[in-house]
Amino acid sequence: MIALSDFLTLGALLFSLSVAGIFINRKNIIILLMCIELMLLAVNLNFIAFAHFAGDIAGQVFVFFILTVAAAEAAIGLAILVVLFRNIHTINVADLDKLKG
Amino acid sequence: MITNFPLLSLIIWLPIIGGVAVLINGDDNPWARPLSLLVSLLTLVLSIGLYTGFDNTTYQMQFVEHTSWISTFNINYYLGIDGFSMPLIILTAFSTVIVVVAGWQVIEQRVSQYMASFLIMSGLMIAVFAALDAILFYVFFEAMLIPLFLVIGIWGGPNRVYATIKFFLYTLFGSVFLLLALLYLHHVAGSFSILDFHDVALSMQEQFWLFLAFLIAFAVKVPMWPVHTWLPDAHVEAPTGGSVILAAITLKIGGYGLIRFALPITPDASLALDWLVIGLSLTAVVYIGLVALVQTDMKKLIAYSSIAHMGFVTLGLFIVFRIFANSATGSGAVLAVEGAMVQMISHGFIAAAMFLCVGVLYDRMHTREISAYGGVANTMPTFAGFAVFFAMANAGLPGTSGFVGEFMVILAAFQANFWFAFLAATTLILGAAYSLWMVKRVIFGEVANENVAKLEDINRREFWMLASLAIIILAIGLWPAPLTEVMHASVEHLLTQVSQSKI
Amino acid sequence: MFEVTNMAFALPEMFMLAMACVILLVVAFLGKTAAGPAYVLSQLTLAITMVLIYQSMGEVGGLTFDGTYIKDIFSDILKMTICALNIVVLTYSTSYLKARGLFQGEYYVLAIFSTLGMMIMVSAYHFLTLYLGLELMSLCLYAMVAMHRDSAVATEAAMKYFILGAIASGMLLYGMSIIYGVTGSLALTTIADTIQAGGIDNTVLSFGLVFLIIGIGFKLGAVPFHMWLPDVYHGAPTAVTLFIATAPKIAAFAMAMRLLVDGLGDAHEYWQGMVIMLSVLSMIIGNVVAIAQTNLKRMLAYSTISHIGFILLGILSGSQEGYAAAMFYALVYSLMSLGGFGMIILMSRNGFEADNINDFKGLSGRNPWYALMMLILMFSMAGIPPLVGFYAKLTVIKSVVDINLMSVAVVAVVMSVIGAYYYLRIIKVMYFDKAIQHEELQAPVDMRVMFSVNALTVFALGIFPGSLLALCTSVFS
Amino acid sequence: MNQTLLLSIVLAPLFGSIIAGLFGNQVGRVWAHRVAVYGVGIAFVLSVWVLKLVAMDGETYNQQVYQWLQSGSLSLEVGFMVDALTAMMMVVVTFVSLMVHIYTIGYMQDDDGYARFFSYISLFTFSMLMLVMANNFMQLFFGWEAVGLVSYLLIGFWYKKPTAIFANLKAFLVNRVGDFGFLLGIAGILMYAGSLDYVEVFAQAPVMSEQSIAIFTGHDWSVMSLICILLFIGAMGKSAQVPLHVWLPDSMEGPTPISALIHAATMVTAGIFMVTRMSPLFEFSETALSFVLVIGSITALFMGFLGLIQNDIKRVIAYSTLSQLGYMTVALGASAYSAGVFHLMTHAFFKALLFLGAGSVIMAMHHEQDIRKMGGLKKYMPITYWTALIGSLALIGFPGLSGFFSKDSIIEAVHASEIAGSSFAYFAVVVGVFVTALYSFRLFFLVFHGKERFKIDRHHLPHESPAVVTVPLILLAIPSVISGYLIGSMVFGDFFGSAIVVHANHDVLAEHAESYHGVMSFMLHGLTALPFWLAMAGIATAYYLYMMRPDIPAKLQQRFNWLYCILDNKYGFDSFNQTVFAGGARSFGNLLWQVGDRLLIDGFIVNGAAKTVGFTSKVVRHVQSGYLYHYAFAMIIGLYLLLTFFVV
Repeated sequence: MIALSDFLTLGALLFSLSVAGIFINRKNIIILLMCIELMLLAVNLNFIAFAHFAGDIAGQVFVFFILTVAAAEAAIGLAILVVLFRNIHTINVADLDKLKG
Repeated sequence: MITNFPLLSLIIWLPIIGGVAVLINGDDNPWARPLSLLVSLLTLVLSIGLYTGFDNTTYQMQFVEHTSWISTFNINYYLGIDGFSMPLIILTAFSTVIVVVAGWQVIEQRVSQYMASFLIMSGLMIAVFAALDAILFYVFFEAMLIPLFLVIGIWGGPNRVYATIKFFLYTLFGSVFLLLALLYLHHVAGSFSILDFHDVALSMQEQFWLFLAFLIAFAVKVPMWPVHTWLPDAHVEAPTGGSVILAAITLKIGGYGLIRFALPITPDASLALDWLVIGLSLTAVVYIGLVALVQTDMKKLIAYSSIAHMGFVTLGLFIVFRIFANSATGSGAVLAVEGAMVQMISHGFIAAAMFLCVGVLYDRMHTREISAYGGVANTMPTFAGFAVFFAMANAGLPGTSGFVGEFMVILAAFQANFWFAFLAATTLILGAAYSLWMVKRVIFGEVANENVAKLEDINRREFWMLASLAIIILAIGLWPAPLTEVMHASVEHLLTQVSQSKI
Repeated sequence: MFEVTNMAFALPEMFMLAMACVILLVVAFLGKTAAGPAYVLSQLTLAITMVLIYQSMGEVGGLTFDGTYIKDIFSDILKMTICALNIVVLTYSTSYLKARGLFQGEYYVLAIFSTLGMMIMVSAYHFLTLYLGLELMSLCLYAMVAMHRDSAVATEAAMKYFILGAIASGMLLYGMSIIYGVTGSLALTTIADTIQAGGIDNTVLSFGLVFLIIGIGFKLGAVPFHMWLPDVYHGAPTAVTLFIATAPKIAAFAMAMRLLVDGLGDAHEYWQGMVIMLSVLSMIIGNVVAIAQTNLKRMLAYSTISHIGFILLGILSGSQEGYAAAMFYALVYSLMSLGGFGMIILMSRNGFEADNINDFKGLSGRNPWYALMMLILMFSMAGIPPLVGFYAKLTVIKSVVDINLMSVAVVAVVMSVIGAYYYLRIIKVMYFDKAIQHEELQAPVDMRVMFSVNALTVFALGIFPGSLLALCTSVFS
Repeated sequence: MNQTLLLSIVLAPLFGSIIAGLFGNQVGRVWAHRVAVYGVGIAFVLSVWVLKLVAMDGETYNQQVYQWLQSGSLSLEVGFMVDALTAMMMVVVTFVSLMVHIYTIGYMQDDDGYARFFSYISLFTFSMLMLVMANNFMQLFFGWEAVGLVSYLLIGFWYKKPTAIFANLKAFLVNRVGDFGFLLGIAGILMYAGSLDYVEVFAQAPVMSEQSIAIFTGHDWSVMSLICILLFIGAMGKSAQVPLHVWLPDSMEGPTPISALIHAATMVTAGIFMVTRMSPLFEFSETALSFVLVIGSITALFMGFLGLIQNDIKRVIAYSTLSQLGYMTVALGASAYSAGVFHLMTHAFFKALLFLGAGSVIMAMHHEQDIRKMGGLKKYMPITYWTALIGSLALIGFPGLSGFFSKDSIIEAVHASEIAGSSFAYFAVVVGVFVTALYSFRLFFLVFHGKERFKIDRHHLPHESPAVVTVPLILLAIPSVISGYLIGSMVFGDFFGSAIVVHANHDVLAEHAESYHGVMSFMLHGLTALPFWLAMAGIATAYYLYMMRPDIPAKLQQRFNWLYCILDNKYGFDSFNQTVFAGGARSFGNLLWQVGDRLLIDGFIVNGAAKTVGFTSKVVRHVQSGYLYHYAFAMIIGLYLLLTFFVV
């Protein structure tokens, strides 16, 4: 039997991985986008697990919404990425340093 | 007297609205100056009404106006005056007239803005003295900084930006602690009325912190050593009018604040920490006196002398505890507090006059360095007469108002402790030394250079400006009783308040 | 049991949604020429929405949509504020956008959708609605920042905003999931009931709270989740900065209030410390770093951070008075911020952004009136009476003093002194320095009038803050 | 006696002063001096009337004019107290002042500041009258400082002269040092007597004398001694007692009439008057009396020595004044107040006479003041010569002249005194007699006798001064001769009545009073006494040294060069004050300013705080590095912090 805590641990692990990915990765913005997706998935896992174990449907419904929004988010993100590439001809994270201080 | 006539409000808002009117009229308007003069004179005349309608026999607030303002927090538009605030209000109204006259020809750029700043400032300062609601007080207390900040910054000398920002932040730093104290008192007293604050019981620890907050706020204003360093800079850079208002009024707000807040609200802490204030006051007298001696800039010298003179105010206010301890009657305590008050009023006139004198010279020579002058008496005899008179008043010569306050405080200080009086009395020597040494170097001697040789004596406007101050200084010096009798009841009441423990 | 869904509670949002679609269609059909009509339609939409909200204000509110949505006096006031702010924002933006070839219908579509998102956030009473409103708002904002497609900094800003915003959303969701796990519900009413009833694991609760706080802190721009804010404010076109800096802060404030107060009000003891940390850090970092700025937009960004710190002071007090104070502060802040960024737009013209502090040199000589207006705004932001910014600070500090958090109050006042410095610097530049350029202002009349009204409101509210304060207080009593 | 009379006395000169000072240009020179002279004239006539009322009819007066200030239970008033002491002072002051006013018409004839000068001296008369007529300490202090002010203005009358404006500043400041003590004394009186009114204070004196005060912890001082010494410090400033005497010689930079009026006859004696007025207090403190005695005797002797080597005609007289003031002070210390005041009066006449005579000489010499460049003026200026001779003889105490009586009574009183320091005082005053005679007649011989050492210019031969100058000389010579005959009533009689209080154990004059049998016997007694022969020896020495063997002084000067140096440097007081006090205050002030204010407070704390904030700002802004991963990292840090601190 897989316990709730197992799901939660996995969720936390995924979440941590995504977070780590965001600030360890210094190369590619696309990886960042992927990490964000991963983060949302980790959350989804949590919701589903809780919903399942609590016998409550709301959490699972929430997940659908998150997925939808995540898609929209990805669209926007990629759009911005395209514009960015058009402007600075790179998608290197470290090159996004014009604004600082 | 019409009892419900809102005279105080009129005196507060007339100059403010007048100032706005002047401002709106714009700089090209030839009416800016006469209108300003009219408004300031009218305010002065109205403020005289406060004196004539004043009841000397009671310590209760008079001319009270009470309207709800911010009902949510029970903050009220609550005005009223007693023997402490009334003379200061008249002083403010008078100083404004002087400032308007002083800037008549001298200010050529942005005349209406200049005049408006002073008129608005005048209204705000009067309101500070009249406010009986803590937040109302604080609002005016701070709001006053804005016009003064602009006056120094726009019409000031070469280093004006540094000076005005220093002035602003210094005073702001002090006053935010006042705000905290007021909020805390509201928390305890459940009201923002200053008079309610007077009655609220506070533990020693509470009083201690509240007192420190009051002290830092008002010590910066007074200013007391060691938070005085904004003053010389501000004075030096400010235009003459700004210096006059700074010296004559804003410093007084510090003393007034101690009277209105620190002493009656935290009497036990005042008692416990009186050594601190007394020590700082005496430091101001001696240390600052010595520093004033070596100044080479006339305005700086007068600025330092202001600090030294204000030392008498704080000294007078805080020796009362020692006097009570030494004698049962405490008659000297009345003398001390009234001496402090008289010193404030008197310093308002004398410092204003001194700064105007420097202004008169500065307008002609565009320098304030003492070394650039010498033998001014040869070319400006009338001016020299005034300058020597005011310098003497500054040195506390009997017969001038400068003597009265110092005399009273020194007499009272002896009753607190011999050494207090001893150190305070050094001002007799130091005050004379820095005032008269400056006179010697600037006024007397052979004509020092061709610039001095070209000087023209004061014109009629300047003459009457200085003459009116001279007359007042002389009048108070020869007969201070009319000034002190309005305070008796309030002083007595204050002393009852400070002698009752609140713990 | 089905309850009858009271659609009327969401009437303004529905209207706005409909209009947003209309505008979208108009833009889609008219193409390049759509900007004008879209602008007019947007303004109309906002105005009518305001009227709708206003009309329903007297009516009894309550939960609807199965407890996911609420209409109460709080939401009415904030929504009206949001609409009003956006009307002004759109007015200010027009000339700026026109001058830079950005006057396109899409801006208005995004703005209206974003506004809709904010309104949903304000009324959300359920994690799901809250999340949806938040994302609707945010996604539109990301796009708006990137609207100036040829600007490298704008796209950079958009990218940063997007990435960080997405992380924050993720954190918020993670927090929501934990709270959901603890309380077994997504609805704020149920959550509140559950917590009040007790018997839940406080460790997990506070663990979830941490993530919620991060989400809230990010949207508000509280330190250390503020890093996006200066860059986005700086990089985005000023018209967008203006948009981001005003109404979304109200929405974020509403979100904070909904989550922390309505939902987790009884967990006050757990989140108070966290909010204190954010608040104190925000005040310190915001004020201190603002001093070193030379770019006005960036400086105002840091100033925003510090203001957020003050708003949090009101929230952390946990008292009704404190909430009212925080609301008052938020409203006042948005008004001042509106004026501050409005001034930059007012000063700017084609090829000149007017976002350097030195661009304001000698303004009082050139344009005494606008210099005076800016002076009012700056002193108000610095919290100097008799301007409304003072009362905002007064009320929040008062709420902290009333709960005896003197040390926090001391930090707050000291920081407000440090903060005063950089506002004074603007005034110094305008009033004490010599002008280095002498071009006339190019802003249209409607914007000038609007701006003057804006600044004068700040002044008038300073003289008579009583009614607004009473309004805020009435919300929480 | 009523208030109108007394007010008229005071206000008449004030009125003259205001007219001459403020409206001098409008009324013209003639009316400026007329109004001033009339004012003082009225004051003089009325003062004489007052003296008559007091002396003949035994009236006294003590009432307030108006209430100056009321504070708590303390009431400070402006009022007049007239008794014998006051009346005498009023007459002396107004008489000398009147003489000086008239004299000035001639002396200042060509000066640009003519009207201003009259304004000042009339103002001085007003102030001095306020001082002597005061019935309380506040008014006393007012007059005290007001005469100081006028003295300041008059010393610096020629404000273009660097030495003059140096001297007036110095005079004012040194006087302020005295006033410093005086004011503290007054404060002490208020504390222990609860009032500043003379009568009330004197009534409290016995109570006060039993109290003590701890100035330094553990050392109880008698309140009365403390107060009296403090008051006397005031007197030391005004009456130029060592070490506060340094201003008086320099004050000679002022025009000669004011040297006569202010710096010889009246103002400098204010201290003597004050101590006499306070005799009910001083009598309770032997410590204070001893202090007074010692200071007085030091002044009397050592200032006399300095007169010996001065070559400026006015400075010689100035040192003589110092020395004579020392005599008066010695008398006070010995409780012989009436003798002191008596000497004050006689000295006022003959010293004013000497100064005005000197002024007359200076006019004749075209403002040359060096006595080495004079000589043989006797034939050119007979009136000046004879009046100066009278003045000099009176000064050295030649029997029959006023100075003899007053000085002799002082010497006798000191002889009889038994308080600490009296033997030294006796020695000082006796030796002083010789010294006085020596420098007086050195001056006299050098100026009026011997060779004419001035440059002779045929067209500008020295000539006698006009009548406005010589008439006052003659008028002053008369009391210089005869006023000594008042000794019977003033010193040994009870002229002063209750104005002077002497306790029986100090009453040195009482035994003399018993043996006093009229003026003639007093004179005869004087002829056999030591002082007379010392004075004669002085004259003889002067004659020998400066008339017969003028080479000896030069040789002596070479031989005793070290001594000469000490004397020439006035014992080093001036340079000491200049370096230690003036220089010290300036360097200390500079130190406080530069280090305290600028470096520590402004530089370190104020600007330091601002700089720290600015620096922090510059550093912290680098955290905002622009890199996304740093931003994300900051959020993680935040998360970590929140998790660490707040998850319970």
